Amino acid sequence: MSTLAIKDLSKSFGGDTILSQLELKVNEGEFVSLLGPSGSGKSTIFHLIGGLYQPDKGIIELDGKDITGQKGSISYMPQSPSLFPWRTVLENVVLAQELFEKPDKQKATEMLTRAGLADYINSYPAQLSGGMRQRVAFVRSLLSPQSLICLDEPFSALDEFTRLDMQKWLLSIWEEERPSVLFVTHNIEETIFLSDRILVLGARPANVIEEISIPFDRPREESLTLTPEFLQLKKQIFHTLRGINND
Amino acid sequence: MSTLAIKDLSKSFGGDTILSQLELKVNEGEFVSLLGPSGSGKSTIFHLIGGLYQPDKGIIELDGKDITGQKGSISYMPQSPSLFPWRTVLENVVLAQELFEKPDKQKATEMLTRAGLADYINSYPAQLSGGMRQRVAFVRSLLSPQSLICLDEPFSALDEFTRLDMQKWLLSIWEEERPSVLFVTHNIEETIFLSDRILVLGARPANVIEEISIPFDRPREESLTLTPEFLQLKKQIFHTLRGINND
Amino acid sequence: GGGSTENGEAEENASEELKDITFVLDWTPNTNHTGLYVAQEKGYFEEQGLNVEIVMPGEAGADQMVASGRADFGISAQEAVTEARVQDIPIVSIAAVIQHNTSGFAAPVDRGITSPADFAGKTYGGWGAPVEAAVIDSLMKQEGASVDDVEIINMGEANFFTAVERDVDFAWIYYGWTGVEAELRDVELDMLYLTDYSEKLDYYTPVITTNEEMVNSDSETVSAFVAAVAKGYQFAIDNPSEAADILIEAVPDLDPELVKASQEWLSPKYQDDAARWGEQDAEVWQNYADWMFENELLEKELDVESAFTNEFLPEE
Amino acid sequence: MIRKSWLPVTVILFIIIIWELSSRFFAIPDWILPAPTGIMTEALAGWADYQHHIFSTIQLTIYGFLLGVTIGLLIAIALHLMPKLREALYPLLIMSQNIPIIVLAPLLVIWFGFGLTPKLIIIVLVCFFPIAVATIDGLRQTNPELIHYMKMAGATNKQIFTKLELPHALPSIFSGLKISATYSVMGAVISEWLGANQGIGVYMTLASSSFRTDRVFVAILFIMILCMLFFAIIIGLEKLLIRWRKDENG
Amino acid sequence: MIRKSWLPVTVILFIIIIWELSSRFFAIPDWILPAPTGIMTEALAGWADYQHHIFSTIQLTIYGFLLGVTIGLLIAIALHLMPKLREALYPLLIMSQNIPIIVLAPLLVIWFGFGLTPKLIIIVLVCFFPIAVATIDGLRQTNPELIHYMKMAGATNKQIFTKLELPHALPSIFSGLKISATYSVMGAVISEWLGANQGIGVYMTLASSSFRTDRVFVAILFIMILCMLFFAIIIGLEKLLIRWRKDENG
Ligand SMILES: Nc1ncnc2c1ncn2[C@@H]1O[C@H](COP(=O)(O)OP(=O)(O)OP(=O)(O)O)[C@@H](O)[C@H]1O
Ligand SMILES: Nc1ncnc2c1ncn2[C@@H]1O[C@H](COP(=O)(O)OP(=O)(O)OP(=O)(O)O)[C@@H](O)[C@H]1O
Ligand SMILES: [Mg+2]
Ligand SMILES: [Mg+2]
Repeated sequence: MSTLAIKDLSKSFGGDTILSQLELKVNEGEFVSLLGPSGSGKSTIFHLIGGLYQPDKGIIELDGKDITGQKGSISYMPQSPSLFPWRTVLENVVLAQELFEKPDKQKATEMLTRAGLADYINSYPAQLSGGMRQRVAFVRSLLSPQSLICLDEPFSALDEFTRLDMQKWLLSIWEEERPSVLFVTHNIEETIFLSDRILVLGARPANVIEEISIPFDRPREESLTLTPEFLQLKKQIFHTLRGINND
Repeated sequence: MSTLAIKDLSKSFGGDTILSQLELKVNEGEFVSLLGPSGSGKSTIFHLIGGLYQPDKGIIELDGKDITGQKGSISYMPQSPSLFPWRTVLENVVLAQELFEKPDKQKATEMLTRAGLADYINSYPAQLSGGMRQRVAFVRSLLSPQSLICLDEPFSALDEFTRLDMQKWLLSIWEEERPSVLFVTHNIEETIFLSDRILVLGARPANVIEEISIPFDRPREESLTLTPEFLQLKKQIFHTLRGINND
Repeated sequence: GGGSTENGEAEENASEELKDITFVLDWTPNTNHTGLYVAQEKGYFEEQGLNVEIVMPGEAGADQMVASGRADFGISAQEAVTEARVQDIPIVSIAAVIQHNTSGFAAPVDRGITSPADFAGKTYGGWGAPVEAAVIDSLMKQEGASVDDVEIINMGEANFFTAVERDVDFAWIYYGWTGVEAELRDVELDMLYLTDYSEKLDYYTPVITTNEEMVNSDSETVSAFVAAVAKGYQFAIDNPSEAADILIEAVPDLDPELVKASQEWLSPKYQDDAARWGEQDAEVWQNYADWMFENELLEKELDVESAFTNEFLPEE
Repeated sequence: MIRKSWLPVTVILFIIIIWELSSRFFAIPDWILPAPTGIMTEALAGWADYQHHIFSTIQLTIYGFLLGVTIGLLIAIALHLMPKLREALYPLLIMSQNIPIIVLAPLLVIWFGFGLTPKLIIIVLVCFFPIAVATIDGLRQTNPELIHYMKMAGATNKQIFTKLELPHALPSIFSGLKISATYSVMGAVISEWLGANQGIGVYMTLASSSFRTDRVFVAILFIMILCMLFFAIIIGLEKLLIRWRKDENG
Repeated sequence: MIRKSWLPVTVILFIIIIWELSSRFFAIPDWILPAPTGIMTEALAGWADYQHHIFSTIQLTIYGFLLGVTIGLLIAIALHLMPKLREALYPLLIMSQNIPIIVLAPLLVIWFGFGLTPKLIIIVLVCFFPIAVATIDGLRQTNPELIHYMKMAGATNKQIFTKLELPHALPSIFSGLKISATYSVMGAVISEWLGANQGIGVYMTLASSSFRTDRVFVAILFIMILCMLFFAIIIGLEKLLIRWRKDENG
C-alpha cells in the first residue's frame, strides 16, 4: 500500500531522448497499467523507478518520500525472466525475499504449486520451458516484501488459459493485500480486465497521452470480457493506440 | 518450399515423457500453427526438428529425406531472442545467413528498416528494448536461406500494432515466396489470421488432439478478424483449449 | 692460569646452556665442509659450548647472511670476500679451509688442451663474471696468447659434464669435486691448475667467514667456534675415510662414492704446507687484491689488514 | 572417473616406453637422462632415505597454497569491490610477479631468518597472482542483466557480491585455482632452495650437485605426482561445487 | 587513460618515498637494500653500459611471448575441439609446469646447445600454460542458449567455434594473456641464466656476484618497466577488441 508519484521525469540514452517530462501517479492500492508501442520506454520507466538509472531530470516519490535513484523500493518482475542458472526454481523464487528477511520456503512452495510448477521445484531454469520461467519470475516478484509491485509484461509467454489463471490469481492476491501495482502489457483485454486505470504512452519521446479509468466493479469475473461495455472500451483503446502508430 | 513429416516421435527428459508418438505434417508451402499449454512441448518439437536433441523414437522427414538429428535444415527463431551480445543488430541478423553464404547486408538493412529498426542498425542488443530484440531475431530467421521456417512465439513481446504489422509483413513474404512455416503462438487470433491449419497439442505427454483447417481465402485482410466466422472459429478453439486445461 | 679458567667456563657452559650458532654453507654440502660435519658429529662444538646449525644458503647467498648477522659464520672464498669488502660489506675471513687453490681449467683430453696457449680458438664455458676473462688472459699472456681468441659462453645452470657434451671445450672446476667425479666416471681430463701458472692466483678458496660485529665484540665465541672447526678438520686430515663416513652419514643424499674419493684426494690439501690448519698469509691476500685491481676487477684497493685474521686460530 | 582416466594413463605409459626404449637404443648415459627403469629402481631403493623430504614438501605446499589462495581471493575481492583500490594496486600486483627470487631471497632471509616465514612468502607470491587475476576477471564478467535485476530488487553491494557475482565467478576462480595449484608445488620446491634442511628441493640440489641425475628425476617424479594430486583435488571440488552446469547441458 | 593513471603513480611514488626515508632513517646498508636515489643514480650513470642488455632481453621476451601465446592458444583450441585429446593431454600440460629449470637446463643444452632455442623453450614453457588453461575454461563457458541456437541454425563445429565460442572466450583469453605477459619478462630473465652473453639476467647475476646490489635493483627496475609495458599493451588490445562490454554497461 503505497503511493507512487513521478514528476517531470526526463531520460535520454546517448543523444536519444526516451522520456520527456513524464508525469505519472499510482494511488494507494491502485492497479495502474502502462500501454505503449514497443520501444516507447515502458521498461525504462521501471528502471528509473527501481533506481537502476538516474533520471536526467525529475523526481520519483514513494509515499511522499523522494526515492529518485534509490534502489530496493519496489517489488519487480523484469521483462526477461533473469533467473540465476545455478539456483533451483525454489531457490530462485525466494531470492528477492532473501535480500531483506529470512525466506519463507513453505509459502514459496505453495505459490509455485499454485503457478503449476509443483513438479519443478528442484529443477534448474535451463530445464524449464519459456512460459515456466516467466511464471517463476512472477512468483519471485510476488514473494518480495515491498508493497509497490512493478510487473513488466509478466504473462507474455503464457497460453491464454495459463494467462487467465495467473491474472485471476494476481487479482485475488491484489484484492486481499491491496498492494499498489504498476503493470506493463501489450494485451488490451488483459489491461482492461485487471486495471483501475490505464495510461497510454505515446511514441518517442514518450509521455502519457491518454488516461482511461476503468469503470467496472470489483471483484471482476471472467465473463466480464464478453460484455458489450468491455468490447466498447477495448475498441476505444485500440483506436487510441492506432492513432499513435499512424503518427 | 518443403514438406515436413514427423512420424511416431517420442521424447523424454529424465523420467518425464514430454512427447509420445507424435504425428505431424507440414505440406509444401503450407502455414501450420501449433497451439498448446505452456510447457506442453512445443519448443521441444522445434528442437527435435532442428536436430538439437535426438528423439527417443520416431523419424523426422524433410522432403522425404530423413533429417532426424540432423542440423541446419530449418530457418529458426528461438523463443528467447538469443542474440550475440558482441555483435551489432546488423551483424546479428546476417548471422544465420553467414553460416551458408555471403551475407547480403543490403537486404538485411532493408528488412531491419521494415521492422522499424532503422535507427538501431549499429546498436548492440543490450541497448534495445525487449520487443526490439524479438524483431531482430525475427529478421534474422527471415534472412536464413532454408525454406522451412520454424517460428517460436515470434511476436509475444510486441504491442498489438507492431504485432499486426509484423504479421502482415510475414504474410506478404509468405505469399510471395511460399516457404513452409511451422508457427508457435499463444495468441488464438494470430493463429487463425495466419494459418492454413492449426494443430492443438494436449497436455503431457503431448500429442495432436485436434486439427483445425482455416477456411479463409488468401490474401487475408485485417478486417477478417472482425467477421463472425472468425469469431466463431476463435470461440471453438478457445473451448478446445479450455478442455485441455480442465483435464 | 687464565687459560684454564677459560676452559673451565667453556665446560660449565656446555653442561648448562649451549649458545645457538647458525652456520651457512656456500653451496650444497661437499668435502670442503667435512671438518664442520665432523665437529658437529663428534661433539666438538658442544665441548666449546656451542649448538651449531648448518644451513644451505640456496639462492640467498652466504655472504650477505653472514654480514647481516643472520648467520654467525659462513663459507666464502677470498675473491668474494675481497669484492664484498670493497663494497663495504663487513665480513672477515677467519680461517682458510684449504691452503692452496685447487681450482683450474679442465678439458676432456680429446680437446687437446695441455697448456694455456691451447685455449686459443676454443670455447670456454663460464658463469659470465669478468674475473674469468681476466684469469684466462693472464694465463695465456705468459705464453703469448690472448683471451681475444677464446670464445666465452655462459653455461648457466648446466654442469661441467653436460656443457662439454655440446659447444664447450673447457671450464673452470674444483678438482676436489668435479675432477674426482671425472675420475670416477673414467672421463679423462687435462687439468691446468691456476697455481701452476701464477703465484698471484694462489688465493684461498674456500674460507670461513664471520662478520666484523662478531670479531669485535664476541671474540670468545669466534675462538670457541674456530677451535672446534680446526679440531674437526684435523680429524679429517688424519682419518679421511672415517671423516667421509661422517659426512655421508650427516648428508645421506650425497653420493657416497664421490664423497669418499673426494675426501681421499682433499684431506692432505687442507693444511698442506702451512704451520697449522686455517693459517692465512697477508701476502696472498695482498697479491690477489693487487692482481684484481690491476685487471680493473676492483673499484678501489682492498684494506688487506681488516679482510682476514689469524687471531682466532688455536695456538699450536 | 576411473573410466575416463585410462586415456591419459595410456599416453603417459606410451611416453615412458618410448623414453625407455630410446634410452637403451641410443645408449644415452645415465647422467644425462636416466631410463625410467633406472629412476624407478632408485625411487624404490631410496624411499626410506628420502621420504621425509617428501612429507616436508607436502606440508609446506599445503600451507603455502592455502595461504596464497586466501590472499589471492581476498585481494581480488577487495580490488573488485573497491575500484579505486584496483586502479591503485593493480600495477603493484604485476610488479610483485617480477621480483626475481635471487634478489628477494637474501632480503627475506635477512628479515625473517631461515624459518618457515620466508618460504611461505615465496609460495604465496607464486600462488596468489593467477587466482587474483582470474577472480577479478571472473567477477567483472557477471551477466549484466542479472546485476540489473539484483539492483532493482534492492540488493546491497554485499548481496550482489555474495549472491550473484561470487557464484558467477566460480568457474573463473577454479580456472585460477588450477593454475595456482600447479605452481604451488614448484613454488615450495623453489622456496626450499632458500635455505632449508629438508624437502624435495633440498634433495634435488644435493642430488644435482653430486651428479646423481637419477635422484634428480626421482625428485621430479614426486613433484609431478604431488602436482597431479593437487590438481585432481581442485577438479573434484569444482565438480562438487559447480553442479548446475552439468544439468544444464545434460 | 591519463586521467586514470595518477592513482597508481601516486601509490608507487608514496612507496618509493617511504623506502627512501626508511633507508636513510634506519641507515640500511646499501648492500642490503639500496635507497631509491642510489638506484636511480646508478641507473642513469650506467645506462650506456647496460642498455644493450635491456634491448637484448626485450627482443627475447617478444619472441618468447609471441611463440608461447601462439602455442598456448593452439593447444587450448585443439584440446577444446577434441575432447578425447583433452583427456589424454591435460595431465601432460600440468606436468610440463613441474619440470624444474635446474633439470631442464642441462637437457636443453645437450639437445639444443647454448643458442636461442633453449631460451625460447623456457619462455614458452612459462607463458603457454596460463593462456592454455584460461582459454580452455573460457571456451567451455559459452552461453549454452547461444550454442543451441547455433546448432539449430546449422552451424558447423568450426562455425560454432569461430563465430561463437572464440569471441565469447575473448575475455578469458585476455585474462590468460595478462598472466602470461607478466611472466614472460621474468621467463626471459630466467632463460638468460641458462647461458647467455647479454640480457638483463646476465647483468643481474654479474651484479649480484660482485655484490652490486644497486645494479641488481636497476635490473629489477627495468624488468618491472618492461612488464608494465607489456601489460599495458595487452589491456589496450583488450579495450580495442572487447568494445561491446563498455557500451553495454554505459
Ligand atoms: N541501456 C540502453 N542504452 C541505450 N539505449 C537504451 C538502453 N535501454 C533502453 N534504450 C532505448 O530506450 C528505448 C526504450 O526502451 P524500453 O526498453 O524502455 O522500451 P519498452 O517500452 O519497454 O519496449 P518493449 O515493449 O519493446 O519492451 C529504446 O529505444 C531503447 O533502444
Ligand atoms: N533440457 C531440458 N531438460 C529437462 N527438461 C526439459 C528440458 N527442456 C525442456 N524440458 C521440459 O520439457 C517440457 C516441455 O518444454 P517446452 O519448452 O517444449 O515447452 P513449450 O511447449 O515450449 O512451453 P512454453 O509455451 O512455456 O514455451 C517442460 O516440462 C520442460 O520442463
Ligand atoms: Mg520493455
Ligand atoms: Mg516454448
